Amino acid sequence: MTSTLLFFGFGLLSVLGALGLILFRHPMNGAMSFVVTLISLAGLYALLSAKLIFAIQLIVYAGAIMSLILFIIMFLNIQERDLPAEDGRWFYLAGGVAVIAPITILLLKAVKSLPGGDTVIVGGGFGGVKEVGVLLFREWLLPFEIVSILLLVALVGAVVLAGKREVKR
Amino acid sequence: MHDLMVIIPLIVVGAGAILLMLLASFQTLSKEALSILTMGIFGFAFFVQLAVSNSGDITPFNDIFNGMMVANTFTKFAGLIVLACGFFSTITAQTYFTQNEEFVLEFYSLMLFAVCGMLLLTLAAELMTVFIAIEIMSLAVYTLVGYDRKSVVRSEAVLKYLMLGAFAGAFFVMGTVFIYAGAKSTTFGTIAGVIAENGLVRSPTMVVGAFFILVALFFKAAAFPFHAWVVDVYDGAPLPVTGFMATAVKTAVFAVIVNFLVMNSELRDSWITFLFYISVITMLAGNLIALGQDNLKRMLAASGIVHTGYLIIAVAAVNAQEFTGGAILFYLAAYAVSTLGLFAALSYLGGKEEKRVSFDDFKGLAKVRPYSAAALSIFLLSMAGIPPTAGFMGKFYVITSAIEADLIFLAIFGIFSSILSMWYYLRLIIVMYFREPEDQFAIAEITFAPIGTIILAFSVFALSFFPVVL
Amino acid sequence: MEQTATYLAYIPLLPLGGALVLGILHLATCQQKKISEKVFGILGCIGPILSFLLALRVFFTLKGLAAEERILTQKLFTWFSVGELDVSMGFLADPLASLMLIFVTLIGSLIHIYSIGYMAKDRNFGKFFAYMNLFLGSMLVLVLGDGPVVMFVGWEGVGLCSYLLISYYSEDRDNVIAGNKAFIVNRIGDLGFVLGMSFLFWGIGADGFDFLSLRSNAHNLTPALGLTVCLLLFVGATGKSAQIPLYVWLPDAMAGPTPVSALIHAATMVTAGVYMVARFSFIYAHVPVAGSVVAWIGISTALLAAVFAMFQRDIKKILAYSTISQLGYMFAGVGVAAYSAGIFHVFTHAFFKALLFLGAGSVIYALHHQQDIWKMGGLREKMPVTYKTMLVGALALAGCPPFSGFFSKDEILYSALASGHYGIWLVGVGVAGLTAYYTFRMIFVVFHGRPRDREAYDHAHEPPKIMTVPLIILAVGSLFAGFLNLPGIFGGDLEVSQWLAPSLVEHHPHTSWFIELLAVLISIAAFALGFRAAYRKFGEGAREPSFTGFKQFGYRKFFVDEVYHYTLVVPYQLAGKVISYFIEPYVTDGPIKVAVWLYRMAGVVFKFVQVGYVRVYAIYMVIGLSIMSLLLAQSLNL
Amino acid sequence: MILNYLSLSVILFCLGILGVISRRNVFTVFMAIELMLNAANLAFVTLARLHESMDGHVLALMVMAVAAAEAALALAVVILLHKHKGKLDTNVFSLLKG
Amino acid sequence: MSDTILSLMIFAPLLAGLILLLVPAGKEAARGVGFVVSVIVVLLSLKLFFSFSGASGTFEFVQKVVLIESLGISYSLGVDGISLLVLMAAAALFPMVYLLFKSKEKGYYSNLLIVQGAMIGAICASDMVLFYIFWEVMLLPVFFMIGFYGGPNRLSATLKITIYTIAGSLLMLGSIAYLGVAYQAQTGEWSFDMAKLTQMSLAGSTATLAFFGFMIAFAIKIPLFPFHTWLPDAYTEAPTGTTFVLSAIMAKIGIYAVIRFVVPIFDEGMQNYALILAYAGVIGMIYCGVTALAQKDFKRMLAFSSASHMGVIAVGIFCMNLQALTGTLYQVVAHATSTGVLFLLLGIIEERMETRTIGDLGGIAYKAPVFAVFFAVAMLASVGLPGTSGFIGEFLIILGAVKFDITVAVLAGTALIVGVCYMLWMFQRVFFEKNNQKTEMFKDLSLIETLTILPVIILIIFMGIFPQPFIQKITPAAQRQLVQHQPAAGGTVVQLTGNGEPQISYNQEKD
Repeated sequence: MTSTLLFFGFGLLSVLGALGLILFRHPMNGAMSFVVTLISLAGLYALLSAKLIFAIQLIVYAGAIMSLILFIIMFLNIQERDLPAEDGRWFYLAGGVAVIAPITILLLKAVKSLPGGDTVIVGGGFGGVKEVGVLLFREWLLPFEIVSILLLVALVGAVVLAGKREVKR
Repeated sequence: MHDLMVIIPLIVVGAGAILLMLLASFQTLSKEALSILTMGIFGFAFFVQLAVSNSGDITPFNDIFNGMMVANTFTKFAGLIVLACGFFSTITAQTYFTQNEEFVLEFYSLMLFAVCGMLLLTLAAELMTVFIAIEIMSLAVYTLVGYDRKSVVRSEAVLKYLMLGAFAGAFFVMGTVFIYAGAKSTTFGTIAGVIAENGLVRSPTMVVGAFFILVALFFKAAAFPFHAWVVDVYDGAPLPVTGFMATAVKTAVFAVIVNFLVMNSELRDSWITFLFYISVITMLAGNLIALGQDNLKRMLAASGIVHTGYLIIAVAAVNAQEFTGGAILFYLAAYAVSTLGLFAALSYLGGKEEKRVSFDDFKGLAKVRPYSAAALSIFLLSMAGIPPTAGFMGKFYVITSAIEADLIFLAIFGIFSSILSMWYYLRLIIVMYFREPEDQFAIAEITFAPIGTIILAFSVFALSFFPVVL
Repeated sequence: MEQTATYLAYIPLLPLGGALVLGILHLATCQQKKISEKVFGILGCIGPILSFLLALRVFFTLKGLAAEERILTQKLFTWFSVGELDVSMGFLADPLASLMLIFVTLIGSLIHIYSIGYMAKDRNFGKFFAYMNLFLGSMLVLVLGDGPVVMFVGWEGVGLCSYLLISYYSEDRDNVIAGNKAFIVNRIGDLGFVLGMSFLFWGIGADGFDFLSLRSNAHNLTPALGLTVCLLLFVGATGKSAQIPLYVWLPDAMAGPTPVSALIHAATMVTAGVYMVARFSFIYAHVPVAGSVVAWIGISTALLAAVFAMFQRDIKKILAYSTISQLGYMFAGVGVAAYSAGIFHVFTHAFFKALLFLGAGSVIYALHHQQDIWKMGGLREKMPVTYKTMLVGALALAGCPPFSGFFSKDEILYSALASGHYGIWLVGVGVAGLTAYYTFRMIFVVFHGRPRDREAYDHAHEPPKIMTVPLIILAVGSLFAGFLNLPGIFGGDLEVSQWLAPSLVEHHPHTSWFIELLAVLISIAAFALGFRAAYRKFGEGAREPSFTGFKQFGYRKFFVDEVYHYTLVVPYQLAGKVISYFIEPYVTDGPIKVAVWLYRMAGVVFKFVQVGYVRVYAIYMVIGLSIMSLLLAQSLNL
Repeated sequence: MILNYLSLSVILFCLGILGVISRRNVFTVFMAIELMLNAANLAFVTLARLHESMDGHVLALMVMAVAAAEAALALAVVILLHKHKGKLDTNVFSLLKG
Repeated sequence: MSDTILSLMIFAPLLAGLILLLVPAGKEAARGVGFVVSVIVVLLSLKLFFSFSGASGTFEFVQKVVLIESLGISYSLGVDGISLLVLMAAAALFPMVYLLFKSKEKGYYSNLLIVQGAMIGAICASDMVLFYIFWEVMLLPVFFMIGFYGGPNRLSATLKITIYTIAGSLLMLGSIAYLGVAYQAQTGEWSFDMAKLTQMSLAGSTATLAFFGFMIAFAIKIPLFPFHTWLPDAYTEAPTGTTFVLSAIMAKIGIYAVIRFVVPIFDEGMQNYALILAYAGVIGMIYCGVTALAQKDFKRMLAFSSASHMGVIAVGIFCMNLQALTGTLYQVVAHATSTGVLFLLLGIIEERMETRTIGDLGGIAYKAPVFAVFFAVAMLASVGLPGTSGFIGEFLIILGAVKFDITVAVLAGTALIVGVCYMLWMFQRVFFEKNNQKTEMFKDLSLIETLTILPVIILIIFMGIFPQPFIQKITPAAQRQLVQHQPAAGGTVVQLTGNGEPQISYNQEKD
């Protein structure tokens, strides 16, 4: 019962956060409300008894990535005049909703076709660090490895694109 | 041991990438040295790939990778094409950088990273792996597109590519979600098993998942209506990168499309109508976009869309039972050869800072540089599919396979679109040959690209008469 | 039954070879150094004369044989053989051919000789003789051809020569146009000939496509197909022999040199049609309907042309129309299945018409190319030989007994009467009267009375021997040729008809001598009337009448040429213009142009679609996605 | 209950799409894409719960890693663009068109 | 030798042309090379002609090298009676061009060489894919020749002919692919060998599509009404040598291809559409003939006349009987010689007078009798005068047409009239009438030029008088082409024999 209430609470929060992200004109506000979404998602993960993901969501996502984004926003110190004058925003939102509706319906229908199930907490370390870790290194070694390459590429890319050093001619 | 051999090219390229990255940070080597090193790495990987005979499906290091990587003849040749594209793009780049000041030492390392991602893509047999490989490839290419921080155009190209790419990536993930929902797993083997067991259509989640995945892949392959970015990005990207994207990325993406679709015949058959309309519209749109362009790179980008359309015909025509993606691979190879040739030629004809980009800049080229003009015409004719070039054979195989798969009208549409494509291919030839020259097409210094052009020009014919991949 | 004669081929080949030699010689010399006209003249005459001798040899060889064995053939080589169609280049000489041979070669030679004088000082003397030889050769091929196809070679060859010779004075546009007219009109006829041949082949040509085999298989020909063949072939004949409706070219053909008019457009070529019909008598005999069509067209042509001839003022035009009229007679003859009579008229007509033309030629020569009879007059004293010879010719033409024309024409009229074609007979008699009238109108106006053009008259003189001698020979011919085929009533028994009998399929209707006599008397009467009328009006040199009313109408040939021009030629040219300036660019090529334009426009439109705003591209993606997902939702019927 | 979780993730995903196509602010757009990825993560975790297998968690981890990488590059690009024009409006960057 | 002679004939000119393109050489040298090579080809072709038996009607001088066994594509050549005369035409006429036109650049001559090689290849290829390759390759030199050396608005002309033709041939490509697939479906093995494919007899909607794929491609090349609209521009803008190539030989390859591919394979298609196609032929003949009358430009007029003749020639194919088919095959050469000579002589006029407008000319016959005679002979041959090569073919075609369909026959017969109308009128305005100060200057043919053209003139007359040597080599193969094929049902046909019955009967068994 509490889990249901919590689900609806977190769900509402996350949706509100997402709406805020979409609707707020200043990216700072958007980012803030997006943090709300992330945190409420973390709560939902907890409800789904995914302990590790819950932690990582809080630490890495809400913590690291978002603070990085916020940092950049501040770093660029965006004034009102820098912001795009999005006059037709509401029109685009309305049109967007109309356009996206079919996709949503399709996805929802697809979801409906799945067998349901409840979400009582499964014990026995389901989603615990050890278990997930074991799984990660046993079953999912290859993706794990190549993710490292990916991060390397991102690193180099970031350096190349935003680095400050003078290029040798 | 054999398992190792199969993935050695992958390892070599990856290691090379990291090596070059480190070397770049020391800033000791000249860009020529880097380029030659890169060519060496590509060449070595190419020959290893060529040496390894992987007939049938072999899953290297099955106990560790759990069949998330599958190699077979198809992947072998796809990898070969990718590596060749890398090699010739490096040649093009080397020449390009003799005429364009802006350069970063990480360039070649990023190129190697991209190729590494592509090789992964050809091999990957698991959706998340595919996604990560796509991301490796894409991130590297994004950076290659925008390495030149001084130019707004490059940055704009990165913005468009990165934003839409990430957008499409999200769709891919969502597709994975639904596949996972339906099949409880993301490895191709299991998915195929599940479909074979209890039909695709009876689990809508799988259909939707496959749909989203295809959408994401078609975005990378620039099929209508996900094509819009291509023209701008190719235009904005530096010339060698454009060539690289046009050939290597397309090859890798189609490799994965084919891998994904042929894992189960029902999966493929259920998408044939989808593929039918997509390819028809793609060819049409590509032709119409290409027709209006005055900028050579944009025209080539648009014609790339058309070729995507052809490739989708071939994809629709492959049959999963005795699958040899021969037609697709040959078409990819032929297209890659002629495109790379064009870009190699443009890289030294383009002049300083890509000053010659539009059709009219090449007025009377034939009078000043007959051989280059001849080479360009050969490549264009190959793209247009005029015999005896490789492009013709590719088109012939595609049409034949379409008819064989009883997709008569698809074949007819393909023919019509190649009729439509005549206009803009012939246009450049006419400009080069029948107009009076205005500038002298001076070339900075002696470079690799002319040689590369000649090699490619010959391989255009060689490929058509000795179709190795078939 | 037939025998092979190895010398047949030389008859046409000699003139043809002569033509080749003369032609090359002319080409070689026409630019710089001239060689004397004598060389050309002699070279030009050798061929015809030799082939005349050969023709005689043929004649006597045949005469030496039994009546039904009088066939000489020579098969040179297989021309082309495709499947059951097997055409050999071969020649066939039978009584019919031999008769034609003799007078063709004889008159041909005479006219060649005459031309030496007439064409003197012509800058293309050699060319002229080359053409003439070429013509004679083709004519002989036509006569000797052993099958329709070989015959067609000659048939078209003579057409070509007549074109070349009509447009001989080619600086003058009208002459060339006249030549074109002749060739094109002939071609219309030839179309009929070709189609006729084709039908004939698919009918009975399968085993052997030469006259002999065709003749032996003729009975297999089914009536309807037979009719088709006959009519189509007759279309060819009307073209070549200037019958309604294709006669219009012949008067214009007088633009050529007078010897040409004499040889080609009076004596030989124009009679080819008659000869062809006689050749195919074995088909026509089976199809009476076709026969009467031929007869009626022939006789009405005769009438029409005679009427035209009454009002002409150009001496050659008068003769031209009289030629048409006489050809009409011949067709009437062959039409009523009196083939021998028709051929005999061909024979006699050749003499007197050639004579008349050559006479007219010498008049024209004397008056320095003055052709308008109303500018002549009283030439009797100035050129007596010409006058006398032409008088003979005129009498023959007008059908005055005992001149040759009388007998041949009378034979035709009699056969018409006897075979029950009374209408044809009646018209024929009328035409005979008209003939007498216009002939003597010409004679009187030209030779009698007082000169109308003084100084031309003063310069007039008798032409040289080389021109008068042929006249005399021909005069003799036209005087006595008639006696070769005397009908029974005059104590003869139609030798020529009997001579021709083996190669024709005809039956002589037998009627009482009274009818025969009646016919003779009536035709004589017709002549007398016509002559009298002419004498009344022009006997003592009339002054030029005013061409008004019906005269004008007749002088302008009932405006037939104009009608043809505005109903056929103008529309044709108009069609050409319309197609090339409207239909070709806008209709035929239109769809393609439109398609290309649409394609281009679509390209322009798509340039605007590439707006360059990244968000818009994202919107494209999503719109496409949502449409697809709509379809997907439907197909999954979720 | 599970289905509600999935429906939630679908809704978040679509809100992400909406954000991408309706906003011109580079930051917002990128965060919207992040939102889509998170929606996917939620679905992964839910499905893991549904299938009682932890593969979903691993997949979610991978997606997070990829998201981080993309974010790094994206922010670099943002800085680059800001250097050029001092604006974050995507419509400012439309030199390439036609 | 006997199995490589064809390859020699193909690749001697082809390689010579390519090498000329690549190496720097003066135009005189290029012309010399071109002349020598073309003469070599002529000699080879003569050797081939006289050692060709043709009795069996099958391929001779066969050479076969497998290229791609996975699809059964092979480099295989061969000549039979169908292709022999076309091959002769393609081989024999070329030296004239090199001798007559001196003032051209290197590229011109090398392109001529290449196009000759490609055309001979297309004629000799007995593998469909190989045929297609040569078929396309022979277009490219034309594209460049018109584009480089053509008249004022050459670009549009060359673009038009190229895209038009390529459009057609791409459709053919689809049809070829279909044939291969169909053969694979029937026999289980891949092959594009004509000998094997022609064994098939296809029916059904897809076969009809393929039939039209072929027919459109060839109809554009021939060109058949209404696909002729590229022709006037191309012929007019092209330099004379190219026009000669296009009109004299390339169009004939279209005819040849129809006989080779369409007739034996697509029985049903021929059954249903022969009549329509025959009508297209005759209508095109009349249409172009009438149009030619109105042309002011000499070359354009000849272009239309050429198109008009091709119409008649095409009729012969669709009549589907031996006489007509033989006539067509014979007319191919006859027309090649006559039209070729006409265009070449026109080229000479153009070179000397700097004008092609008929109105500006006149009285040439007096200044240049030899020239005039040659022109006249060629002209008479092209209007089908007996005694010239033109007559035999035309007569056979009309003869066959009569059996096939009377209306078609009559219309085809009008070719006799239509031709002379424009030809004679042109002849009058160009060669007769009075000189103007321009034509006063006209020089007659030099000795070399005379000797160059004389052989062809002699050939024209020889072929008119002794056609049998050629025909007897054709007929067996023509017979073979027809055996699979029961005569197509025309509208009205003539029952051959059968007494008394109404024998011009409408037969309705259309299927």
